[in-house]
Amino acid sequence: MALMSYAQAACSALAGAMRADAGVVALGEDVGNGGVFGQYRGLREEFGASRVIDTPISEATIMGAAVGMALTGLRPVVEMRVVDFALCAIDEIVNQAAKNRYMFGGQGRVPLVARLPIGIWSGSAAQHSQSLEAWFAHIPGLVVVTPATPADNYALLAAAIECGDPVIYMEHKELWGLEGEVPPEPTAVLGKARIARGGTDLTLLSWSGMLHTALAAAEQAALQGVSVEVIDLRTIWPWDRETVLESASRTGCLLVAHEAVQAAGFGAEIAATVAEALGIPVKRVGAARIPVGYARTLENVARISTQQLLQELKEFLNNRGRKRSMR
Amino acid sequence: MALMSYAQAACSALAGAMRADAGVVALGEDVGNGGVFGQYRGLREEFGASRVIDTPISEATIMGAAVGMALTGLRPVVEMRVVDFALCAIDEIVNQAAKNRYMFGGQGRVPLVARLPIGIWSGSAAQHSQSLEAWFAHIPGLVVVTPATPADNYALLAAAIECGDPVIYMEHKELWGLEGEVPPEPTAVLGKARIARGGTDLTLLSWSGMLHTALAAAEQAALQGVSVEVIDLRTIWPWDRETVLESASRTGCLLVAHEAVQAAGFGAEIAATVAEALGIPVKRVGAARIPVGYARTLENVARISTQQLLQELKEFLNNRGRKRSMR
Amino acid sequence: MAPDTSEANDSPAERLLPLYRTMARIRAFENAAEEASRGSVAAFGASSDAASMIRGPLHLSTGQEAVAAGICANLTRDDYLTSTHRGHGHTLAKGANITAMMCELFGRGAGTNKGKGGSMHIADFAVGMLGANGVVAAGIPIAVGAAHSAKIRGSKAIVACFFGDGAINRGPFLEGLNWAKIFELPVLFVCEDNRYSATTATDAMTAGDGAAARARGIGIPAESVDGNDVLAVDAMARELVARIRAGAGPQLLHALTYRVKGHVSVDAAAYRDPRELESALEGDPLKLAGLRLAALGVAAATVAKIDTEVRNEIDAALAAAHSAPATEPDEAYADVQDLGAGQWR
Amino acid sequence: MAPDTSEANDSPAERLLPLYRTMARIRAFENAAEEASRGSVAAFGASSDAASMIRGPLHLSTGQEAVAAGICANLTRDDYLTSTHRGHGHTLAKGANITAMMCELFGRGAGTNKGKGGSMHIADFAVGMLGANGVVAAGIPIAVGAAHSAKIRGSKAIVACFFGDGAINRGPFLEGLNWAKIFELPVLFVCEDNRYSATTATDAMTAGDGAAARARGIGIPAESVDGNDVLAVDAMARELVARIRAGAGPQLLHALTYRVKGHVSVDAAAYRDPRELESALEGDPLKLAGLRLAALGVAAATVAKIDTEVRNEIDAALAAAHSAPATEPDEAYADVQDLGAGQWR
Ligand SMILES: Cc1ncc(C[n+]2csc(CCOP(=O)(O)OP(=O)(O)O)c2C)c(N)n1
Ligand SMILES: Cc1ncc(C[n+]2csc(CCOP(=O)(O)OP(=O)(O)O)c2C)c(N)n1
Ligand SMILES: [Mg+2]
Ligand SMILES: [Mg+2]
Repeated sequence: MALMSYAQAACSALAGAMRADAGVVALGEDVGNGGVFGQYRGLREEFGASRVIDTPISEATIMGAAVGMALTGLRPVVEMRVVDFALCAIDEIVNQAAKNRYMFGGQGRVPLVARLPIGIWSGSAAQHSQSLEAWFAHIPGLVVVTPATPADNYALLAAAIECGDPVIYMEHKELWGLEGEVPPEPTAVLGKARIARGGTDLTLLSWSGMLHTALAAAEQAALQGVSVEVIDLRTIWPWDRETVLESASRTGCLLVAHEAVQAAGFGAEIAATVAEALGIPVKRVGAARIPVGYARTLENVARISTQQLLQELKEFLNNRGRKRSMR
Repeated sequence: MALMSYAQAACSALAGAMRADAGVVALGEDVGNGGVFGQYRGLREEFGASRVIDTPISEATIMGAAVGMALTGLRPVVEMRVVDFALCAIDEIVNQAAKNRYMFGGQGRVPLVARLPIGIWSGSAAQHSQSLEAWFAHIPGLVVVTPATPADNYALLAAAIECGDPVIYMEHKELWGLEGEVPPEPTAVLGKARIARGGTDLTLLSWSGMLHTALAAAEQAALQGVSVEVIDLRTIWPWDRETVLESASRTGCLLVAHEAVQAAGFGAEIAATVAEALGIPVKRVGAARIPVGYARTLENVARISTQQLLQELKEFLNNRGRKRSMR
Repeated sequence: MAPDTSEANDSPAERLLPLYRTMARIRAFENAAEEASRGSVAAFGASSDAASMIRGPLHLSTGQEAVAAGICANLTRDDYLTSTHRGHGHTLAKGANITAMMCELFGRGAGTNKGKGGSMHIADFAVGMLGANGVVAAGIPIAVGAAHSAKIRGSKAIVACFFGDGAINRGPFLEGLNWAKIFELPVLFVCEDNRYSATTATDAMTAGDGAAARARGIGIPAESVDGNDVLAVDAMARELVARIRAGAGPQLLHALTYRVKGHVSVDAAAYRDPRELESALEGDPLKLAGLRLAALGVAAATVAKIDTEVRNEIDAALAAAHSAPATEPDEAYADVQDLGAGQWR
Repeated sequence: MAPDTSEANDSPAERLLPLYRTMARIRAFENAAEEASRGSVAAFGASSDAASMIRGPLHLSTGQEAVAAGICANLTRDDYLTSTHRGHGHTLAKGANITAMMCELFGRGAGTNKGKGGSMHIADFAVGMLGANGVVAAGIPIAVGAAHSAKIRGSKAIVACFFGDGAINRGPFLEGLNWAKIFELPVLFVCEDNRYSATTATDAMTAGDGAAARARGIGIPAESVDGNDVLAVDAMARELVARIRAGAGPQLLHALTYRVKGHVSVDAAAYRDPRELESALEGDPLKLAGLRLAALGVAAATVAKIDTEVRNEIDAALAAAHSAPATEPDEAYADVQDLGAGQWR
């Protein structure tokens, strides 16, 4: 058990994978100097520049080259800094990495991990603050992972590198410095959600940075006598329906909270699925469909605060069962 | 009233806009020779090569240049042939066109229309058969339009060019040849759905190519004594909640059918919204989360047929009200 | 059929005969595919015909055979190749099975890709052919990555990366060439210049002196060649491949040829001057190779025998493709991904 | 402050004085912004400080002032400019209001962008400054489109398109230059080469001879200049802008300078040799310009007066930014889009 930051946990998982398998390489801008968030620190020193590969600012080719590497025996870990820059490599992710195995009839495999951090990055405004996990969930062939804690970043990054499918690995832009205990034996597997806090009155489902807001809201709700079960989804695709449906059918209602824009966010998929399967009250809390502004005042409007989440949660609980009226 | 194909209707709307406003230009690959689907036929002859602009195969720059044009007084109509190629221009759509007005504090406007046809294009396999309307619905700043008929393609393309917001205009790859009456006065406006067929037992919501399947299924359901109301959503964002909620609350249940992959498709947004607002039974029918295969047998698995839709519809109707058990 | 393994010091006739055969096989394949693709797709004013055996856009390399043949004659089976939407010739020349290829175009389970890809995604990884691609220029970064991988893994494989004249106006051309050069990767970039990008003459869309000039601007040595003269392509490829194998880093070859057919099989190419085609046909690579063989004193019967063998081969491939069963619908769910398999909605 | 309008046949001192002032204003702005940005962002080993007045990544153009000043002195207010993430200098030199700019960095409603963009998206459309951009190379296609638009509309405006040395390895560089050339558009491409791309020395990531060689490979005339010598930049820009206004089509200028600060204000740039910085500082453009002014016989008092005026100006801007009210939260919902406004979830 070691105390590590979220960034260190990722480094440690990657270093472990690189030690175990000479085919694991990391490539992207500034990885040689440790990554601008320290998420590759020490790796070039240990594994050399031929495996910790500094690249030109060429996102399309970083992703495309990783596909070529993955097809021919390597297991590349692709650094994109933030999901927003990966928008320069979408053809390579969606048309090439995701579809390769299928469209070539299973001749090849694309075992790569693309690191595309999501979330609002304080003061970075509209082009550096997106959460696009729903996009990748919509694309057949991709696995989508959103670790929320150092322990999960350790376990899930290691699992993603082993996975063999192309994995969109979405760390959170503001969790790099978050510290936590990281057990040496991985405590998370891909595709399995975690009940982060037990409860009986309502299921509150979240992932990534919003998990911490959800836990804080549950804490406060408890003080007010409401027992909230908090689930960390961890993997967006394939998502753990069993855990979610079991919890939701037990508590009788489901609230999904995410940092992404609510409209067409992944919360819609979960809410729709639960409504279809259980017919119980569902509700989503996500960001307004607005770009993230620079000024703190604007950024705050684009964030979901603990208070706001708590408020929505209470309203939802109070109205539940009385939903047949038109809004 | 004129009989026109879906492609001709678009040509006609664009020609009208170009006649009315010298600032309207069209740009993209092969537009000069009329477009590979005839969707620009005759325009270069009428408006010249400086307004019907053949471009290099440079999707990123086609979109980016259109942003620059739109900011400086033109109203570009951008040809991307199929949404799948627009994946080479996602930064320009999402980070540049959609966010420009907001991030620069309203200094500029980006009145452009990007034509990104969706749908399975027979025999074209995984890289030419995507329906990604949900992606663009998730991005603040964008309007998303999916015309299903020649009349709508005429009215909505004209409206999109006038709109002033960046519009993702998604024709369907297999509707180009569809013929229909096109009234000279536009019969559709952006943001307003159409009740394509009245009914009382169930609301079946769809758009784009799937509308025609929905109408066929409703027709067959009627023969079997089930009265299905079919709604053509027409505009994906902003979507017409009023019409949908009114219909769904009247019929008491909502089925959303779309050609896109069901997982994280726009049907999830609608189903979640309706479940939240009305608490009535909802259900979605969308494609399996698989790439579209080349062989006809595979392609058929990725399509929703009338029979399949009818079957799902019946099961849904039969089970409705008995959804509280766990699946 | 394995790639040609004739030696560099073969006589011209010995060198030319297998090249001629490769070209003849490609031509026969393209002609047969064209025939089976009538009504394959609704585009270019054509409408689609449900009875068409080959479906969707079919991009023929008819008239461009010398490029594929000349380049691939200098590759081993272990070398990699990435291709474009117009990839039948490259695939055949790299050694893929002609029957499996035809089955692929027919959407059969016995196809190279189990019928999952069709013409635009044809591939045969077993012979190093890493795939045709439906996205212009998308093969370039993949080729570069495969070469980077070979270098990291200490493999001797090199990569031949084919793309069209239109592709040099897409970003990945710059990015890929820059990448290949800074890492000194073993890639032969081949710009197969057939002068058209769909309905558009590429020349008007391309600034400067084209692929070779751009490559040089990025520090990559580049050569140009008559892409219809298979011996010239072969000789130039031999030279460039030798340089690459010797560690000289990436090289580019600009091969000038001509797109004899429309953009796709249903495209009548009404937008071009018929006289342009007529004069281009005079430089048909198979015709030129035939004349050269005659000039080199090869007996007409030797050539005729090749022609007959090729005809028999393609007839057999067609017959097999016709009678092969369609891909099983269940295959729609296979090869998607491991994690999450089963969770299809 | 309007862009410099001194005449080409001014004496060197008359030409240099306003350039010096522009540079001094940029330097003062950058220094003040740097000061206000301590703890602005968690990156490069720094952690963020909630009290920081300027938030997020702040890219300073300290030491690169001569490029912005020299180019913009040759533009009119109607000409357009597109910039990068490192855009304060370009914005100031193009004539934006210094107080509105500082307000923007402070997240104030009175900012150039109403506080919606901050440093990375600073813009002033009223003076033709079409925006900084958070995505490397993304300004290139936008610049090309603005130039295309000017040509179509028959406007006389030209476009100055700034980008870094790292940007020439992204696809839009190729695509944009090709586009500008085939349509013969009025664009001055300016590669502001500060030798770094974030923590990486760009040289090792760039094949061939850089921006100018690549431009020539695409048929675009290109020149190189000492980007720290403001008179040299000015003279070269005058020449290239004249060519463009005369209809000669796009031109490229490669201006070699040096990134004096880290990549962002909180980056100590521990990855580079301190001696490299030391020697670069000897070529500081303001220092060089000061020496040149002295050599041209300009009185020290004249220069000191400019320095004082600039200091007063920046002090006033800072004071205004400090006291200006933060952007109203409701602004979060304005300027998004017209259709669908109100439908925020
Ligand atoms: C990114 C992208 N844009 C557009 C297309 C549509 N398209 C298919 S082939 C083609 C022309 C390609 O020209 P070239 O590269 O010269 O290859 P050729 O067809 O001549 O072999 C176009 C525009 C595409 N497939 N991908
Ligand atoms: C497409 C993209 N990739 C990566 C980044 C992250 N990034 C911001 S600035 C920068 C370095 C840019 O180098 P250069 O173009 O030389 O400009 P400079 O910072 O030196 O002014 C990088 C990699 C980005 N903003 N956009
Ligand atoms: Mg071509
Ligand atoms: Mg730089």
